[in-house]
Amino acid sequence: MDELAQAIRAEAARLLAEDVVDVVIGFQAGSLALRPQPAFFTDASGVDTLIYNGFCQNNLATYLARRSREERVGIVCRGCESRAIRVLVSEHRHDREGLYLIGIPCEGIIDWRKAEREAGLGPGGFAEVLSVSEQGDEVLLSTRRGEYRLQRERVLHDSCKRCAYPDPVGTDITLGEPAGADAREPRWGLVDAFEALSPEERYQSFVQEAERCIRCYACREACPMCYCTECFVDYTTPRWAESMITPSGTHAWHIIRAFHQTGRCASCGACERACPMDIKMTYLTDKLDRDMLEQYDYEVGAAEGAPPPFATFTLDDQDQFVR
Amino acid sequence: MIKILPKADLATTIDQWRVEATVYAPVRQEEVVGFQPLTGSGNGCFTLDANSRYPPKSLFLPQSEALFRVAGSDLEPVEGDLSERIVFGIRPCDARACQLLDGVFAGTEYTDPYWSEKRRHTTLVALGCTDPCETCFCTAVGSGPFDSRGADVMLTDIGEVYVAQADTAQGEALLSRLQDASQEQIDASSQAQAEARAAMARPFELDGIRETLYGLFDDEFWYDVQQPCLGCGVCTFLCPTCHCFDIVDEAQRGERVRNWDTCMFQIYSQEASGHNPRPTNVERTRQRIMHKYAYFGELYDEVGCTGCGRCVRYCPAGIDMRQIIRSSQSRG
Amino acid sequence: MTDAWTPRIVVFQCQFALFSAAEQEWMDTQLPPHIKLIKVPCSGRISPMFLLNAIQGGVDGVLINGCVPGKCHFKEGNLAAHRRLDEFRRLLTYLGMEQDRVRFAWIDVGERGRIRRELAGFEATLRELGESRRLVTRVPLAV
Amino acid sequence: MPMYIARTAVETEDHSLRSVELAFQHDSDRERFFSGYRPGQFCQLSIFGKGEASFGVASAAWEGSFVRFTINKIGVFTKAIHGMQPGDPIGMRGALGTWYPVEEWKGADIVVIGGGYAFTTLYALTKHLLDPKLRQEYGDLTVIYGAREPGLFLYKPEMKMWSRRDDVTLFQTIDTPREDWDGLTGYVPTVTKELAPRADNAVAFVCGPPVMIKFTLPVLNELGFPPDRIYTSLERRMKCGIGKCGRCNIGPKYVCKDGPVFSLAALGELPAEF
Repeated sequence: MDELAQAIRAEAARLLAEDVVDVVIGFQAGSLALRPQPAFFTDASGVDTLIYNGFCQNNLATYLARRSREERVGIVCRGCESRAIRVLVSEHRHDREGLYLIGIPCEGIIDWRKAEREAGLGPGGFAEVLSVSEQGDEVLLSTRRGEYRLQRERVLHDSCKRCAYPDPVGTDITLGEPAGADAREPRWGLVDAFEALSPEERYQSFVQEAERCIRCYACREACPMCYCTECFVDYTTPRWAESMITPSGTHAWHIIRAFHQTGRCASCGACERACPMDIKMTYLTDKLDRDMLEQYDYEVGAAEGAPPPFATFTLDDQDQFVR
Repeated sequence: MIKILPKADLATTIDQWRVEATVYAPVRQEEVVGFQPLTGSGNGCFTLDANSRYPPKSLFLPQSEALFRVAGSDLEPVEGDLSERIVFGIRPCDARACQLLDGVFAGTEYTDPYWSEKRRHTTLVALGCTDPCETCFCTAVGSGPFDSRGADVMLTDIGEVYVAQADTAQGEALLSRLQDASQEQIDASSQAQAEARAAMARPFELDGIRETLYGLFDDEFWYDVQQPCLGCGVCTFLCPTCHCFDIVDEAQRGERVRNWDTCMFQIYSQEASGHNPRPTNVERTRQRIMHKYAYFGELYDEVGCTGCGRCVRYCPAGIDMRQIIRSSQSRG
Repeated sequence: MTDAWTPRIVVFQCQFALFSAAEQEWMDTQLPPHIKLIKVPCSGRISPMFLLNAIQGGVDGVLINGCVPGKCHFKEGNLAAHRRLDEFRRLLTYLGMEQDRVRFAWIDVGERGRIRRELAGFEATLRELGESRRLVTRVPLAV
Repeated sequence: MPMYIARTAVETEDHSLRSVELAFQHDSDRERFFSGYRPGQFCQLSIFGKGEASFGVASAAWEGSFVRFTINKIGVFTKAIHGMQPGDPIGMRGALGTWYPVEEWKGADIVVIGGGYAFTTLYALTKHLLDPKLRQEYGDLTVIYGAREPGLFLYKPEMKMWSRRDDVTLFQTIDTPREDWDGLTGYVPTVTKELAPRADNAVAFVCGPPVMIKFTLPVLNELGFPPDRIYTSLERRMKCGIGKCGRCNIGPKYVCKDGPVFSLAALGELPAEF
């Protein structure tokens, strides 16, 4: 991992020094050992603080829509980020020419909450994780109470276990060795398991999950695809989703939010990682992703310039007009 | 008044309380701890090893609350639940947050009846923190792991028993049936408190913070600190002292409601004309920090942060309030 | 459920879909009270949020009525609508709603009487399904 | 308090602004309101199902037992008000906030500077000063009032009367010259500079769109108005009106409770967030 971080640093420094880009978006150490922070480098001499490890949990593509289109941006991207960027470019959120994609292979993002739990820490264990290191299949947490060795596989983020695209696509440069496309778990495992439930069980499961929602919209803000100037939940004329913390309001939020991602979601799982209440909703976007693949043979961001399914309609659809 | 509450008697004591009041305690659902009314008895019903993730201010300022209802052409008050409540296991930072919010809702020329009535009918039994969390910084903001301001009772864990100190009439009434603490137990509790306090890191000092922040008002500083910020509401919604709300008519329900709102959202200060005095995340971030560390102090002479650390722990972009204060001081 | 129960139906109708003035007249004035007609400029205007609002508000069935492929007044509004709404129906079904609560009727020129048959058939289906329950969470707007 | 619409009138040619005069359903409310109301204050108007919003009062107490508001059709709530008819009920909270403190400036000359539809509370102020019982307690009364075009001036009949009176000097200006306009042209700050009202022993009251305020204040400074003799009224999105819901603060001050009227001297002590 350290080698990879070195390589990113060198590339970032080169891009800035040669004035290829105005800013490089990457990661730096956060104040908590398990929480590296997105960072913005504008000066080649400042890249020493750039890091990369398995705890880098944000989808950096999110920051593209927040920055000026005039800015030339270098961005560290894994598979999910690179696919998200393809969609953003196809939606004209940024010009591809203004971007420089520093591709890196991804071994899967480590879920800090799982790591804490696995080590028996977290709020309740109350031990400070002083440093982390990744050693092959193991993750080492050192705390003032001693060291904890965790199996990497056990603490990976759920979405990453189902990931079919750990390697970036359409990059300007790709660093490191390819991670290979062996998903650790069946890609549609979550959808299959959910569909195996009865309709009532499915509904109850959704209701229970939504119950914890506090409508902070961290899922929206963490998502590279949620860049609308005015979100449908904020509309007052008409009010599509009840403003209150009610089943009606939160259900509408989660259903429509997911649906707006149809054919756009890169399955990065940033929404789940951002959620302060541990709400799991990727089974919704996974379902939509699978449908798009089955119905229209469409994979988000997999091919350059492929028209998104909801923007193309052909008379061939006729066969599907069942009634 | 200092009493003891043996851990072995905890469940029965809570059962006794439940006869006369609804008892709220931290309950773990999945991995998320939150305050819930206890419906069963026994120690297994609640968890004391972690603070609630969702702030208990919601017991007094619910995230959504109907203010009144419209029936035909008349306005009807909404019957709030004003039964007696005991909140068991609230942490000192959150109890203190309630005290700070009393300043906002009950201390000025306008008293908020919705908040105040609920407060009046509630007894807070706080559990001091003998083992504070890595993200806790209560001592830095003028509080501490056994700060009893805002609480009616403060419990100190000394092993087999909790030493229970009542600071208010409400607290004394609640503890009246318990046994007095021995001098030995009182000493043990003082020692546990001192040890916890001493063990806590002190990430910054508050001296001159107001002047520092005012001095940085137009500084690039805010642009720098807000860059990773996603503009979501995690920090403010989980914050025990954030009190901003929105008032909305839910016509279909026939209710005027207030919902928590957050200065981090773009629409928060957006005027009908389209003008927005805080147009970007830079102004909004500045507002959040300065409200807590500068403006709040001018209004109520206290820092509007109790150091609970929720915003630090759950920020999806890893932004750390302590770090912001520290860098403001090194920059200013 | 008693025999007296009648399913509540919302029809989102493309204003061009019926082609016959007489049928439109019937739709506009003669529909029984348990069927609510909402006319839209094109089936492409029907947002998934319309559907969700209807379902959350306790409607038992939603009929989406548009032109057949190739005959859209706006060329391909119906094609867009179909892709989107069909997928949305699939999502709601995934979350426990009975799939048959949302029905499409793409009506061609000359299919006189089809809309009545569709409504009757839909009503029969909904009677079998019974009252809508899942996802019904919103206080309905008094109409 | 429950009110009802007594009268409505379209104010501007583009129909975007409409004045509504509200009357009290209960006499006790009326007495309570007028015992406290001062020009510059605002009220929260409330239509159930549409919400609540704050509006500056656009009438003086001595005008009669109604309260007037002039409202721009801009959102859900204001659209609903525009659709209301005489007799319709409406809720009102107020009057809230601070006022233009003219009572502190007896004997002084008064300069009123307004732009666009923010003229509402300044109208209330001017009208208040024109109360025959009060007028002689003040010196010269000058009003500078700008609008984008002639059709967008508010209270046209009243303006016509003011322009004929000798106890008030009214200057109306539009942004760009037009054939059907023989009055002043130019933006308010420029016109103010040209007219150069005397500053010694004068107090200025300014209200208008943010950009107008921004450029007018330096002009007044140049003309010799010290910050404690310039008052302005600010606008913010408000919800509660009583300093609890948070959003309208400028530094530690809440515009709803500690404002909307501030002296420039007071604003100078606050962070520059306006």
